[in-house]
Amino acid sequence: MMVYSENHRKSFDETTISGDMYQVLSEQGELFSSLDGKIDDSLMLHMYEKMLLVRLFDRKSVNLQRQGRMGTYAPFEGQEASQVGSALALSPGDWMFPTYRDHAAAIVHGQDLYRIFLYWMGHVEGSICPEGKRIMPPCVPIATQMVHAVGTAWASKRKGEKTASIAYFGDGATSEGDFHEALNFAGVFKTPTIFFCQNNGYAISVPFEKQSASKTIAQRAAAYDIPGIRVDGNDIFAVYLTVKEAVERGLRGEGPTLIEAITFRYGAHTTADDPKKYRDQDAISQEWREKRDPLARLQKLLQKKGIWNEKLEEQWLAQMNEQIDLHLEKAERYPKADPVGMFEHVYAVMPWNIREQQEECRSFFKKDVKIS
Amino acid sequence: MMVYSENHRKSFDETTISGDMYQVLSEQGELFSSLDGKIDDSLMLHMYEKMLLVRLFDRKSVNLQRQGRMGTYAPFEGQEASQVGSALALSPGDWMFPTYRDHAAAIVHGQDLYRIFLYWMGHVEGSICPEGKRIMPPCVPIATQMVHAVGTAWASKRKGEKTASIAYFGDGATSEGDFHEALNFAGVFKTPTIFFCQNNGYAISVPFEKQSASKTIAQRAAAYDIPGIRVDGNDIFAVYLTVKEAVERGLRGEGPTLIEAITFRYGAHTTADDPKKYRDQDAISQEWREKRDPLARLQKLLQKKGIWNEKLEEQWLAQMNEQIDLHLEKAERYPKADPVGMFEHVYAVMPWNIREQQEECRSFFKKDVKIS
Amino acid sequence: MSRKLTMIQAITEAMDQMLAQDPRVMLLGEDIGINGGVFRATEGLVEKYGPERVVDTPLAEAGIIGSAIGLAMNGMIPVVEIQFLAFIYPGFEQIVSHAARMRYRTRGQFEVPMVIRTPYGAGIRGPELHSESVETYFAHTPGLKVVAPSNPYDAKGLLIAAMEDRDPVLFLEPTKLYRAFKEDVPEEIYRVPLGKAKVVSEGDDVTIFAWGAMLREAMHAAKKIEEEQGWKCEVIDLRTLYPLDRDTILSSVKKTGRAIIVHEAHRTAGLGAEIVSLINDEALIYLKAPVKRVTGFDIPVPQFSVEDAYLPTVERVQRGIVETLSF
Amino acid sequence: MSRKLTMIQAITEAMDQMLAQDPRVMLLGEDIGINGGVFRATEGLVEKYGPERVVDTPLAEAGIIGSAIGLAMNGMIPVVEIQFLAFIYPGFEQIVSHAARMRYRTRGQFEVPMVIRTPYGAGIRGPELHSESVETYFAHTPGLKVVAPSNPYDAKGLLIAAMEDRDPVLFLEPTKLYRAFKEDVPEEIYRVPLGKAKVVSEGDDVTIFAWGAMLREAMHAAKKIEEEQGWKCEVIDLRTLYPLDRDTILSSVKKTGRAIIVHEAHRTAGLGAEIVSLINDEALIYLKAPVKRVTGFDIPVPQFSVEDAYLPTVERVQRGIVETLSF
Ligand SMILES: Cc1ncc(C[n+]2csc(CCOP(=O)(O)OP(=O)(O)O)c2C)c(N)n1
Ligand SMILES: Cc1ncc(C[n+]2csc(CCOP(=O)(O)OP(=O)(O)O)c2C)c(N)n1
Ligand SMILES: [Mg+2]
Ligand SMILES: [Mg+2]
Repeated sequence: MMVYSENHRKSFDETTISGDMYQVLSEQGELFSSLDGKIDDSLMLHMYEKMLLVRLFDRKSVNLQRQGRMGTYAPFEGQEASQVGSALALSPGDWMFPTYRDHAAAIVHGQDLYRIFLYWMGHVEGSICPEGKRIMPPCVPIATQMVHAVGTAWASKRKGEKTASIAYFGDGATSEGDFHEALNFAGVFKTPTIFFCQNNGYAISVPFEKQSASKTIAQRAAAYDIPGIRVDGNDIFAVYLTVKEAVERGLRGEGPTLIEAITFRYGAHTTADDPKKYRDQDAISQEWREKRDPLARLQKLLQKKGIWNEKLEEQWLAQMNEQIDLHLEKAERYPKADPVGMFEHVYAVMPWNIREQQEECRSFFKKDVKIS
Repeated sequence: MMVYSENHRKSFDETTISGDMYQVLSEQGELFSSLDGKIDDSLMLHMYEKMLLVRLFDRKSVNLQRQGRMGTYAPFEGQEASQVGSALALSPGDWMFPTYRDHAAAIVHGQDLYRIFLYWMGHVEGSICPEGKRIMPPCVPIATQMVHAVGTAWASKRKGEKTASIAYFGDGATSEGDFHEALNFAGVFKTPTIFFCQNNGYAISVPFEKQSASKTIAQRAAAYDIPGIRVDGNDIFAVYLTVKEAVERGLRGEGPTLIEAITFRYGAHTTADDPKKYRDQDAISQEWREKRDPLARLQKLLQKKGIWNEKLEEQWLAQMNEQIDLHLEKAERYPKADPVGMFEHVYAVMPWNIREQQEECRSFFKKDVKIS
Repeated sequence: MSRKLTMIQAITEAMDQMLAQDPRVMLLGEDIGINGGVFRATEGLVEKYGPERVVDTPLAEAGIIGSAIGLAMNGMIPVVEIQFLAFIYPGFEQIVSHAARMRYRTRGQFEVPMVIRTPYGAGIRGPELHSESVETYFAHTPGLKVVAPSNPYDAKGLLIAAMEDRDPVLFLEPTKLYRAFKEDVPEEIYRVPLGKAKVVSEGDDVTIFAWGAMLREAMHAAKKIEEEQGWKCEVIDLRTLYPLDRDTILSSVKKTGRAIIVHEAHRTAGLGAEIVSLINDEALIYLKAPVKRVTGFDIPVPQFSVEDAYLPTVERVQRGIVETLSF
Repeated sequence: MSRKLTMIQAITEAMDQMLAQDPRVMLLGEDIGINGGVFRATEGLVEKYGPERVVDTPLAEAGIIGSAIGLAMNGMIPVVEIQFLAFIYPGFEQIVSHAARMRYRTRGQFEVPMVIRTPYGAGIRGPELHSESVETYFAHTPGLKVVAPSNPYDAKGLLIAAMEDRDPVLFLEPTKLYRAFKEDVPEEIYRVPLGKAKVVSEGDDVTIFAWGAMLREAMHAAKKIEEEQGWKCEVIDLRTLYPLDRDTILSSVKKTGRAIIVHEAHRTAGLGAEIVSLINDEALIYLKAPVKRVTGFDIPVPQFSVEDAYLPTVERVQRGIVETLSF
């Protein structure tokens, strides 16, 4: 396992190094090292189930967009191990700061599927998470949520709560100033923050070689004297163990960790994007699917272990599709957005100008406001 | 010499390592390595003269502020080797981006002393540099000029000009997002930019330990796969040679260099600051003065070489004081600021609103506008 | 010779022709190379002019705008694309504290002739922060010029004028209009001067001021008002938002005595307030009714299911006209 | 009990008492610890409450404001000091795209109760970018509140109210007034409500609106006008710049029929324009003369040798009053 910062080498075990990233589960579904006491069979099955669910959800979403039932959508297929593995390593009370692409992580951490549909249907209520959860709305301005995750972790620490914060971001995000400021702040205040980068090789069309002269993202951790780890982002065990250890370190008061998970989005940046414009989409995407798919890899292991078979899969698929459809129904049956509601929650108490404008809007409401 | 990035180790010679920074001239005025073919006696004398001049200038400025003849001023005494050494390594056409504290660098690169007086006297004309020079106005918002120095260097490169750009900044500046973005851009576009950090240990009152968990600034270069060098910023030879090599690298098309020059400001952050509030000012400042003063160190060498003596120094002092006084006179005799002039140069061609406001102002001008 | 082009085609053509004509011109932005920009404004340009002149930058707006400032100071004419207006904020300091001030600070010794192009405005069902209309921030910043075309012809002519201008220009492209319609656009290089508004249709009863995507709502409302009530509206496209074309604004209001301003931006401290104030300053005695602001509301631009309710609609403009005329 | 305090002392006391009373309160900023802040607003506080609650941060405004957002969402009440208003720009995106929107975005599920304090305005012979007055940027940003006290009493009461407010508040402290005068300030904790302007002196002939450091110029001018011409000015201190106290604004103008707005900020698209517009909207028929804006000019705040000419002076305000009254 390649660790880019000295003081970290001790805490992570160096079970396996493949290439320059930490791997546990080989592409052929072999374990490089024993998982005894770390990941048991039921957790493995759970991991697989969750990856399956979110993959179905993702495909459904892309289809809904194509059918005009949803707005632009940012698919994550291919990145399931990174998102599911990292989210499973969290405790329920941990703060999660996802981007527009991290719905799998949000779902695993407890977000309702229909909320995510609502979000992409353009509903104002699409960013709410279940009561008591700390799943932030998908962050749109790149890298800006990283500093929030420093703040929430800092507050947890001050309150003496054993709660971590995780910020999701992409390879492109590492070029923004906020990336730098977040890592530096977290390093200085030793906040229990996990900076989880899914390096899928592209920021929309821009490959990482154009994003930076640096070869890896993990190596940036050294600039802040914090640990930086590179993991195979399609190996859910590697991701899970790495994040778990980072959370533990954080909660022991040892500060933040930067994790670079190497992965790939099979599809487009968003449904508005055409990846053929900037990469040999069919070939490269097929190569990742065939060689490194996060689900296939785990499936092989589960099959060898005798805890997975086609029938089980079919049962799951049926159940999951039903679950997704129920959520979709809920989202599509969701009350039409009431324009008058858009004036709420700008302030804790509505000031006069917004109140009057709400009335102004209400007076038009029945006649001409088109609601989608 | 400590170099923080692999690919750089070859190009800088590793003459001397003292502590963890590059040194050539010891604190006792001994050379760690021969300067033959690099720095001859006349250049050494020139270096000393320039350091002497700027020190006198700096002290004069502090006094002027105390006497109420100038506004707040940011002194640099103690940092002469860093500023003079780096500026001497430049060619006349190179672009310089100084901060509010880098007047020594600006003077060496050709800025007129009276302009700097004018600047701190609050004159609108205090930021102009001599015709044909590329000395930018003192940059006030921290770290923001670093990206400009990427841009100017990039333009030079595109035009095929052998011209470098140097950005001056402090240790505190390394926490800003612009630092990160500048280094990353320069790395990607391989611009001939020298990022010259004077690490004087403090950002106003905040010591570097609070600024970052990282131990050095030079190590940050690795995050961008560019060379990062740490030099003794009170050793003018080390600074000069390092910057010279960085310029050459840049002009060979090999991209930017990050240089961390370890130094210390003897005085206050600005004349409005009281360093006793945050550090044991007398003791620490005396220690630096006694042990590591950039002028004293070079003086010892020159004396040993027999090219310096008290008499020469006195001659210089007299000449320099005269020169400074002439410039001061020029600045103090400078026409009183004409308020009506402040409307010029907002745009290439004055728009109607500014023109009318200028008239409005003019109509008050004789009676009530107090000009300082 | 002219052909029918969409606004985005007109914009691409302006850049294409200026790249061809002036070696100092460079384009910088995220995904503007092989991808042609998220709205395809730079489609085909990297193939024609190479990656040195049509540059895919790292994802960092302060870096883009800041290095463009350096490029501009050293002889280039950078044209920056910011993917959406709200993503300009990381570069806000570079614009406000540097691009807008370098000439002033150096008494004209150094200047920053650059253009920052960015799509702005709502109406395309974009996600959060993809629909902002915060021109006020920039119109309150001396040293900048701010431009917002409402049609393909102006878009090309204004963009060329902006690229030739010696001051930094923020060029706001109404996203909703990129492909909304085609219009005759001359093949050759031409300029639409900055700082000049355009009387789009003449009338005596009331003046409607609008820009960008709102111009069409204004025109539409004016037409309906004429059909339904017989009132004749004078519609004025401001085109340049800073500096404002006060003469055109005032002479119309002095004629009609009534005015409406339509903008997508929030009402409070929106640019509409400045227009009201200019009228107050010089034409108060001509006013037969309060100047009416029909604007976006004082709330964040909401999620797209209700964005149509956020935006001024033809009906809202119409009601504004009726109120003003029956005051 | 009350004693005479300067504005800066009143501000320090507000923070001191809130730190003592509420463990959620934290101060964050550059040099606010042992150094007590560049203006000494936090003098003595780190000694009293420790470096965990009075935190010297790295030099990075997006980092400060962004992490304060996280702190606020997770139960703290961060009070951020930005060294000078112009240095808020690196954190502009955090304010505009996050602090101001978190409640909206989550339909009230998460909120950001934080205060950003910063000195603003000219008149202290500061270097470039130390004298800005760009309140418009923030008053055009729904989700934020903007406050600017003009005296020690209000400063303490408004700051306490801001710290207790559940929305993010930008708290603008007029640098020039920090130590300009002392005033009775009660010892105990008290609030001056946000959103309420104050009629500082009553009059029938013309209303003068001002805030921050300009209030004194307004008062001064009003006094001279009364002495010299016998006209009585009503002077109103807006105190909160967003949301504006429209009722107080309008009822005064309805009474006097004449109004002047005095602000340091640039005229074009300054907050004065919004006040003109509010008057236009609801009180046009009461107006006996155009509303007059006496403001900073549409140029960058210049170097300090001419800053007095940039700022509205008593004489400029006076002339404005005379013009308005003799219209
Ligand atoms: C500040 C900002 N600039 C630009 C954008 C437009 N944008 C949205 S996603 C994206 C690429 C992000 O790439 P990466 O960080 O690698 O994440 P990925 O999409 O690959 O998951 C860009 C440029 C934005 N949302 N915010
Ligand atoms: C963006 C910004 N934030 C804050 C300041 C206020 N300020 C001026 S100098 C300074 C400290 C700079 O420290 P450093 O970079 O180490 O440079 P030094 O003053 O030591 O030369 C600060 C915080 C500023 N000028 N710009
Ligand atoms: Mg990516
Ligand atoms: Mg320093």
